[in-house]
Amino acid sequence: MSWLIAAYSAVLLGIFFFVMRIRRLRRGLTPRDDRRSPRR
Amino acid sequence: MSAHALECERITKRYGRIAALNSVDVSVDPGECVAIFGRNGAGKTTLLHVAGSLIRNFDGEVRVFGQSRGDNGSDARRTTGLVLHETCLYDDLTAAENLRFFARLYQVSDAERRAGDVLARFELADRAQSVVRTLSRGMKQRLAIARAMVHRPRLLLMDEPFTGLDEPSSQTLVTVLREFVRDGGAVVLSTHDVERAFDVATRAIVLERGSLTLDRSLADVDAAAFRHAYWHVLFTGTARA
Amino acid sequence: MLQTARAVLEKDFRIELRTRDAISAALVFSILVLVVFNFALDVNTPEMRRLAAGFFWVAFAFAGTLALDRSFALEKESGAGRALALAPVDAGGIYLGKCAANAAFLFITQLVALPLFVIFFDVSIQRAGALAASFALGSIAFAAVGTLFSAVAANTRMRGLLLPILFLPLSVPALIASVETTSFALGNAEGPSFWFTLLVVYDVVFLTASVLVFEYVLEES
Amino acid sequence: MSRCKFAIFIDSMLFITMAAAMAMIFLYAPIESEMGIVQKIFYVHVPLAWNAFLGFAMVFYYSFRYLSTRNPRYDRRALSAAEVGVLFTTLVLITGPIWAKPVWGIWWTWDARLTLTLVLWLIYIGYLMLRRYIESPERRAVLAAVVGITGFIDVPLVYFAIRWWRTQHPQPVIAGGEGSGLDPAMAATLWVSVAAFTFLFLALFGRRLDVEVERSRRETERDAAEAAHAQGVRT
Repeated sequence: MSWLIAAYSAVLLGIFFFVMRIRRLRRGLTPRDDRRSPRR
Repeated sequence: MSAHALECERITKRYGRIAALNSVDVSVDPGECVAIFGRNGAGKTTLLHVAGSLIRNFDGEVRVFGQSRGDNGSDARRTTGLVLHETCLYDDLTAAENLRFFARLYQVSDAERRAGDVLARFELADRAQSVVRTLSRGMKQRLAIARAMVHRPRLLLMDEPFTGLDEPSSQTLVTVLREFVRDGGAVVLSTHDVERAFDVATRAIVLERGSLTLDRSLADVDAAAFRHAYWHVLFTGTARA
Repeated sequence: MLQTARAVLEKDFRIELRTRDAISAALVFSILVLVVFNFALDVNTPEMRRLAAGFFWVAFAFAGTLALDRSFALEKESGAGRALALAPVDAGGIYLGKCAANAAFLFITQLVALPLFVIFFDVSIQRAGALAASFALGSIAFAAVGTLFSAVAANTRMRGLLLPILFLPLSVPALIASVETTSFALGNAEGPSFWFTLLVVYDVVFLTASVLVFEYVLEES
Repeated sequence: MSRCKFAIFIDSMLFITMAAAMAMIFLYAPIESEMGIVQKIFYVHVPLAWNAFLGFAMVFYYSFRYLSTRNPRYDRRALSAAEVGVLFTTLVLITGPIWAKPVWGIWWTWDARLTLTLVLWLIYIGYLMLRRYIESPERRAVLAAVVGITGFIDVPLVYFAIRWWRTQHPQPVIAGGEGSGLDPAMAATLWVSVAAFTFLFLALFGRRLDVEVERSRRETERDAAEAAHAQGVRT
């Protein structure tokens, strides 16, 4: 049973991480940011 | 040849925010030699690269002898010779091998003979068998120009061809270019050397931050008067009559 | 197209004969890898001998990337690559010429390294014909993808490092097929026909794809 | 604007199908006799893999369109599809071993599909890395498109190579044959779950794409302002 939870939480974590990444990229676009954003 | 040798219409090229070229219009007829002046970064090299189809995506239109560069423009490229800052030669091949390779690449029928002629024309015949790596800066430059002419182009685009050439080599280049122009070829070269330009150019244009600020025939003007007008353009940014 | 390919092939051969960069680099590197395998693993057990083909091709996968990286370095150094891009020829011809040259260099390096490999791993060549075919098809496979990606990587900042990262994952089918056909030639495996066909399909697919795509890689936008 | 309506449709469908899928997985689908509850990882593992594959097919399509039209719009879509594809592939490579350990006692099996996913993951990690090391946007788009196309061509070859290679080195099979002999209830749950993860893919793809669209909108805006400023100085 714990394996099942591990797998599903890994998937959730992965999706959460990706959404966070999208937010970080979007915040990186605001004019304040003139340095080259790392993930151009 | 009714069409112009080279026609550039409203050429605009942007690198991100910087407009390297800002709607530049230039046309060159066979038998003309145009010298491009301008500060470093004014867009001289970019214009030559656009005209030589080294840069493909830009706004505006480029035609070589009436033939647009839209498709891979292989005909247009067969009639153009390009001399860049780099020598574009294989350092590990000899001078003769380099010319023979490029002649065959450009489908020159008498590649062997043509390579020999061009080498002789630029006084490199005695160094024909020596590897390019061992040649001096001036010889490499002459060989680079020879490479650009091996396929008998009718339009020559040269980026500061006189740099690195000693006095006799510059003189050879001037005579070769004069002959080339007299035979109906067209030349566009960028340079900072006003005297040298005057020996060979029939017309001069000045680029200022990507825009054309002066385009004047040199027929009725002597070097001193032109230099004065050229500097005036550089320092005030406006063309004086 | 073929005329261009021949001109480029001869040019690369002439440079290689004079400098011998690509072959010596690949040769030294592959021998080094084989030697390292010997130290790292006890190679003289029968199981290890069965895997000899694997060691051989792993050494060549990496040595190959060195030689391939060289092949476009020379175009970039002197800017000659630009003159090639400007030549009124089909970019596919230039690709075929360089690919043929690279395949030949890999093949020659393999032949030169073969005796050492046989000595190190104490293997016996049962079917020389199959071995030659395996080397040839394998070299073409590595050259086909390697030449394309060495041109791609030549345009980037991390040139040397990016080539293996792009090239090795794609070469997995060719690597498996080469190892299987070579171990068949060494008498360690059976039923190679599938692997030979896979190698041929791989070569044809990537040669055609690269020829069609190469003009985009060569151009300087 | 159509983008917004389409996004709402995707999000709502995602919500519905994902809820249905979770419900079916935990309430409706029977417990597998041998493997027990742990087999339910299957309902996440397989949809992720199929959608990752969909993602890389999209990268191939958009790369091809970019090369023929040179419209940056396709390059943005190829990048977004590749990133979500790599995310899904990573999740497949995480859930695979988590499933294999309790059932076969080993973390990694060279099962044909799992290995194919691993090779795909390596190919498209290379694709993303390539994009990072090229400065000019046009060059990056062109070279990325070339890798996007050749990478995808390699997939069938990898698949056949590994399938045949595996018959010579037999390995336990993770997901059974192609849905072979699945109990109808399980099969139904699987299909709902695949649909749910497809909408998840599209939702993430859409959001990632919006960031790129926003980036290019700001860039053109900044260039326009720059040009106007430069024009102002000269006249």
